[in-house]
Amino acid sequence: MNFLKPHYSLLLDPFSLFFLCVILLISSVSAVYAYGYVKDEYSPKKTVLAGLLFTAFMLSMAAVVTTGNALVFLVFWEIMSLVSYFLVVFETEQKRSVNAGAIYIIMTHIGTAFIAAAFVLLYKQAGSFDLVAMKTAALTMPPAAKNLIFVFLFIGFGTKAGVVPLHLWLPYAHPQAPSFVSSVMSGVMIKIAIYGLVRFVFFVLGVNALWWGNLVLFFAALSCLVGVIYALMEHDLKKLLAYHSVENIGIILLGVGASMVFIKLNLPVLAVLALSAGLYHLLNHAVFKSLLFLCAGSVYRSTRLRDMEKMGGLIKLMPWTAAFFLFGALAISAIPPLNGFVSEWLTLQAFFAGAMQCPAVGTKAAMGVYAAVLALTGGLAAACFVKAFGITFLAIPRSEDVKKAREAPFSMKAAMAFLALLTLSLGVFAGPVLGVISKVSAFAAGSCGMLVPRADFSSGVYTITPSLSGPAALSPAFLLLLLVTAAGAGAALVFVLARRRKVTAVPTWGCGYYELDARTEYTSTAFSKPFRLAFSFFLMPYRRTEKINESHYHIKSFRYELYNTYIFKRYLYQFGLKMTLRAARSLKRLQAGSIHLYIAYIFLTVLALMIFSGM
Amino acid sequence: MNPSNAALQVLALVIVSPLISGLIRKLKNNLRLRIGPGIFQPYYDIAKLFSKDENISVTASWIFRAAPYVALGSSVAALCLMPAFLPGVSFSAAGDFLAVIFLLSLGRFFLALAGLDAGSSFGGMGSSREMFLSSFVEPAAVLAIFAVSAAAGTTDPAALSLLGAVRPSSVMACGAFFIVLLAETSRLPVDNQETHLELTMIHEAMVLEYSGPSLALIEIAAHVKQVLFMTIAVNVLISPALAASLWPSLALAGPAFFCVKILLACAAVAAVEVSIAKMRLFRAVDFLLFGGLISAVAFILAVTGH
Amino acid sequence: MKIIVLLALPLIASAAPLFFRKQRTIGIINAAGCLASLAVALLLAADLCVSPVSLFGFIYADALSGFFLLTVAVVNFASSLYSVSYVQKDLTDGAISERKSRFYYTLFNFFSFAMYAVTVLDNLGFMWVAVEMTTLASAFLVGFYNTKRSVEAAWKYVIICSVGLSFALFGTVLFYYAASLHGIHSLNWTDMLRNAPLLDPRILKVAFLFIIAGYGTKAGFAPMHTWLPDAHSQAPAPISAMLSGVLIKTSIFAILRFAVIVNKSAAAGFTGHLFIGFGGLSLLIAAGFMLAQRDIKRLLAYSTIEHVGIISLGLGFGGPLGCLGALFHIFNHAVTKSAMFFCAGSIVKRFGTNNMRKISGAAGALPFAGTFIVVAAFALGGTPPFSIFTSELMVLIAGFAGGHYTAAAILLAALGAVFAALIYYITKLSFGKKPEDVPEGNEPLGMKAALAFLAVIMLVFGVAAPHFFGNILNSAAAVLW
Amino acid sequence: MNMITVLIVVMTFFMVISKRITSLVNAFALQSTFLAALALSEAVSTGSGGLYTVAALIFIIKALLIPHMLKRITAKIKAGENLGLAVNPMLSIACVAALDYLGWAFAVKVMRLPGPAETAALAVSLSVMLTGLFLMVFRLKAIAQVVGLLVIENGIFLAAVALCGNMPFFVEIAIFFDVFVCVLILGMFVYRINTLFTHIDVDKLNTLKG
Repeated sequence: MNFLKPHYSLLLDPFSLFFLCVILLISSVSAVYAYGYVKDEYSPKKTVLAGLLFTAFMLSMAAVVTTGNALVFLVFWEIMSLVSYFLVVFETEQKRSVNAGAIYIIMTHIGTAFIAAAFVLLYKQAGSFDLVAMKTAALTMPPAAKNLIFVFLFIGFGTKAGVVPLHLWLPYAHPQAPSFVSSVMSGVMIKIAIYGLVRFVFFVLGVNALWWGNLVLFFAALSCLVGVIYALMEHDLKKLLAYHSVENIGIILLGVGASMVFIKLNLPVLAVLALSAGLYHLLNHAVFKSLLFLCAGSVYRSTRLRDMEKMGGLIKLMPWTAAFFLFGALAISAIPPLNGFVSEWLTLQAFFAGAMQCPAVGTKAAMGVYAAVLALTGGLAAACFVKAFGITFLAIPRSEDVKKAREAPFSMKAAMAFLALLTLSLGVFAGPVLGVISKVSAFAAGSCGMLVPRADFSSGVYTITPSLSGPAALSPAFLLLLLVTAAGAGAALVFVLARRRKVTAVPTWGCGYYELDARTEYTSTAFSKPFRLAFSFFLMPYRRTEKINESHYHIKSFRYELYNTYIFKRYLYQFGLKMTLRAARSLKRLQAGSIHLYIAYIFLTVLALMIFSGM
Repeated sequence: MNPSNAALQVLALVIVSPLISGLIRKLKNNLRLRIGPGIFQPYYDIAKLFSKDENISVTASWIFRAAPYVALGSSVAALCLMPAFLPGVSFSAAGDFLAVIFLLSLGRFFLALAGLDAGSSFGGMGSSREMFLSSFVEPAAVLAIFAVSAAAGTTDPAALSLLGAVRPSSVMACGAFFIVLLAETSRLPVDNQETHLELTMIHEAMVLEYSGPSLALIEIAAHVKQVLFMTIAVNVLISPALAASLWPSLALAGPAFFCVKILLACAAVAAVEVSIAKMRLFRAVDFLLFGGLISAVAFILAVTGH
Repeated sequence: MKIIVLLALPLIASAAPLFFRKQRTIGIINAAGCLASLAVALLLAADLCVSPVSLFGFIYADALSGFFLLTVAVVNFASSLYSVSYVQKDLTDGAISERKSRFYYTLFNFFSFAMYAVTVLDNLGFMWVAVEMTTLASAFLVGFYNTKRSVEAAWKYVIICSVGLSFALFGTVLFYYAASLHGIHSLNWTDMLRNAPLLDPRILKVAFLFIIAGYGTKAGFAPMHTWLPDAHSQAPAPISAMLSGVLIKTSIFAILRFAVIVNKSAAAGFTGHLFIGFGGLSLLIAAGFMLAQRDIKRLLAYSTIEHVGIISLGLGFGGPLGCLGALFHIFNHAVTKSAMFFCAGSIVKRFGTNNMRKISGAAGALPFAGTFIVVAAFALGGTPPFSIFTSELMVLIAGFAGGHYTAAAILLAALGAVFAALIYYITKLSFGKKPEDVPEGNEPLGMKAALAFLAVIMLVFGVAAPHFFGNILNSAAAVLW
Repeated sequence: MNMITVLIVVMTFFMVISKRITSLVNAFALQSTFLAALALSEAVSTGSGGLYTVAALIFIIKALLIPHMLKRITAKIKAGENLGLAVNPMLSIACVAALDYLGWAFAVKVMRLPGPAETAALAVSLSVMLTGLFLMVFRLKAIAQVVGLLVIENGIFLAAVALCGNMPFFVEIAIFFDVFVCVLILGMFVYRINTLFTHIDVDKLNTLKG
């Protein structure tokens, strides 16, 4: 083949179309939002630049999911990273942006090196970068090579997706970008990595061993827990959301990994169910995470704040943003009848079915463990978003900047409203959506050469039924109806029994102390303290205390700062970096400056070569 | 399933739910050799609250006003899904056993927000601890649900209520659900309903700012939640179908047997509450993890067919 | 005929200082001359990939020469454009005298003449002489500023390269000896190639050892690379660009001439191991030095060593793909690295220091160069859609296809480390807040033109290389394989 | 002929034990003379006109011009006579002996040339080259490095003359010219170093590191 001119071959199967839809949906909404956001935020020149970069970003992602040529895939993959890098460092004046961008692009580039290695190994077998040729070549490939390729792919795509422990860049890069970019990065870009993984494992490589699925499941569960725990500890609103992206990628991968296991165990229906759960959560996460980032963006735009400890009371100043954020928070906490609930419920169903139908007891037990992990993650996520919403929007403002906050302009509100509506309708009308997604995932599972019966898990518009032995059904619409009825009944009760009661506005009760103000409010740190202590074995929190003595006897002021030990960063990355740099510095002694030394190198080289030729 | 039956069942349970609290309180007092208030005291309390005016903090927002209704709605909706008196009588088309857990988290979410809304540190502390404990309850609950659903092969509660036999796994699961019950209804050793010392209480601290009708709604929601978990616990152990099959002649065997089971459950709760002391917050976590362990054992037993 | 014109043009241009006094006019004439030679080189390369040309028995140019001529011409043109503004700045700063600025252009042209000569000489002895001439001509350019550091660099440059080249001469002598054993009393490459199968492989092997050690010193193979960072960091920026862009490539060309003979002889396949060995070593050492580097021009110099390593790996992996990738990489690296050196030169001039830790906000001070250097850094790190990505991928694939997994793994690891170093340092110095005392804006047109020229090539050849260039490249690779 | 090669080798020993610049330069001049003699004898034996010229060139350039120039430089820049030995003469001799052995072993074991004469010539030329390299590494003064370079070139010429009879004539001329220019330029740089640093101790030129 001619490397000087890689040819772009279009690939539009249901799978890539699904991702294309997600990309276009989220990006266009973010673009609408951006229209209001960039106004009087950046200089005209930078505004144009932002527009160009954003468009390029969108197009590169679209190109990645629609190409049938691995080389072109690689090229657009890198372009995607490059463009998003420039969007991360968009506020080039800030040192934080530059550092975050450096971490991001370096990690993602090294990940790409792994992907490239995997592709080249495939190319060696296939003699072409065309996916179809690769697939046929993979059939006759030795298992060892397949395993190697899979590991490379998982490392490569895992880096982009932010799978723990390769997630390091994510909480730095996503918050630094302008919010309409963060929403696309968190909502869509990291999903492209999922696309790559599924595309090359399901469609090209084929699931070769059981441990592949188990590996994915293990790291997925790790990502869920680590992501949500770090998110609980976070006070930077956007960083908190970024950590939740790590968690949700974990949930998505739980579905994908489970379906890999089921494919290997030849349980087609379950494979389709699990993959549908994963893909559905992928769609849902795209929607509610972008919504949350957009809301965080409008908060940042009007207050210049990202630290929750300085916020509070915004629900009165920005009622719409608050309402939309509440939708997102409920959705991401898997609370019915919103969309996050449906996909997590499906994932749990998949695990339950797996526990029923997998032959080995070990696998059954593993399914239970992963279900428990998912439940724990859900609980912690709910706690985290009670914190995020409560501290940010409720009670009394904690700083002056918050008090002059104002509601976002129309285009931003419109974008957020649309997504908020989507969280609701993707939950209530789960039936048809799941119908489509189950066809997509049936297509994916079918490409692994197993016979997939027509598996459609939706009966009617309102009800979804994972087709197991029994009729376990879920109808979010019906649930909504029940909820509304019951709440209405309560309202009626109040109306009937207590129509004449007075409602008086009084200051908050302070045990007789009536000077309550922002300083006596419960803070984000305080809220997360029980979790910090419960997970102290993992977080290893420590304090830096500082006393300012007025005299020997009297302490004027006492301040302490609380830190967590981020073990992956500390013991994996910083350690490795330290070792590498140390090695590099010791290497520098070679170039000591003495010309005699340099001639001696030539001398030794010549001698060595002479001896080498003698042997 | 017959909607009218199911609706009647839900209505009946909601109406008797305060009675159960009263009953437990009475039993506790008697066990402590006290007389205590009558078993209808909860009804009087609710009536009194409805008749009172309401104070709402100036800092509170619409979240604070909406929370009681959402809480009531979520508890009742969850109750709708579970068959109680008769096998298979529930709105199980709306959702399955897992949905119950998710539904309850809705009410909890809003109450926790309301706790933060007033801006008092008690509310914040209460909601922080409530969310903390509940997030450890969920895995235990889910595993227990898996365990009991394993026999039926589905998480559909209606199908569960048709199972006819008592299995080791269901016994373990029942134990797990009992621990979940204690935690979710803020009873000893996790929480203490009777104290009003703010620093030790959890649920009560969260709803500290409420008064009047709103508080009444929250109380009702709590009662409903309690009866729901009791129903789950007892029906998991001995399903309505089994009960009905004991006296096929007697038409109302199921309902009658259900009442007996509930009474026994009340006795058990009362016995536990008078016999153990409240745990520190982090010991409570261990207690919940113990519950998770039990449900894990139940799950293993279930998937291995016991 | 075109060859004569090509060789004559620099000599004519070198006479310009005799007739003109103003630096700017001379510079423009110089640029015009380079443009002319670029045009001639293009035509010539187009001819050569059809059929080789041989003149007077000692000039012989085939497609390979054509390719190298083209590369040299491109870089020369760019740096001649850049020189105009650069030397002018030196004059206004008073770093050099008017007389010296004229001397600069004379040397510049001798330098380019020598490099052209290397690629078109048939007689291997004369080729050696030409390579030595490139050293001597560029020595004064390295020591141009006549400061302590630059003279030190120049001294090391001349001495180390001369030592290396003397070994190369010894290797040439051995080649001649091997030929003369069969009664071929000629140093002409064509004759040797014709009789390559006859020659005694043992002698050829030993001779090639000395050749690769000798010319390798000039080509910047580790561990003989030691002159390179010093010379590159001390020379004027346009000269640094030519040094790392094309000078070292001409020595690679010299090595290739001999390697072809050895590969055609009974000792075929022997060269591969040596290329891979030197390439891997260069990659590792360069990566290490780049990770812990403070001087921006030294950073670029070490990255040159790294890219020479890649080229050498490509040649070692061999096969049509490997050779094609290596040659393409030679061109891409020449273009991209020149662009980097131009930006670095302007930034260093503006901030008055080579120390990257003392530079920040270059994009603010020099909107064009400061921004461009980031893009060029990505291009140099091997990011699409820039051309280096393609050639690196070709080399990588050749490595995997040839089953050289260790070397390929080393290549990937080194590429990762180098990318990290480049991006970390370059973005740090380009972005961020610019110090108050540094003036902003007014970037000379010459620099912008040179950078734009190179940028177009980087991008176009990355997306889809033009057809004629594809021909040149393929036929050049065909000479090797 | 063997006699001359032996003398050339002996000269290398003289070079490594000499502590002063002039003696080093003299030894080099003498070696070049012997080299010229060798070329002459080759010319006589083969009777090719080219070699006569080569011999003459070697004598004129390497035995007269360059040594004279080097001496003038040393006199001009008033640098001390001291060569700056990094390795004392005894050890140097041992090293050079080792290098000679290496060259011989290489010529015999590795190359396995047809005739003994070629073998000897190759061995000698290799050892001379390595000695030159040795001088460049272990003698600290700039001049010494220039001489070392020239010694290496002597070794190459030895090989060229003794192995191949005569290299193509013009190539020889070109190479001579080149060597001469190289030495001139090096001389200029020695001047510069002396004016800038006020010494020619190249070991102290080590500001460029890392």
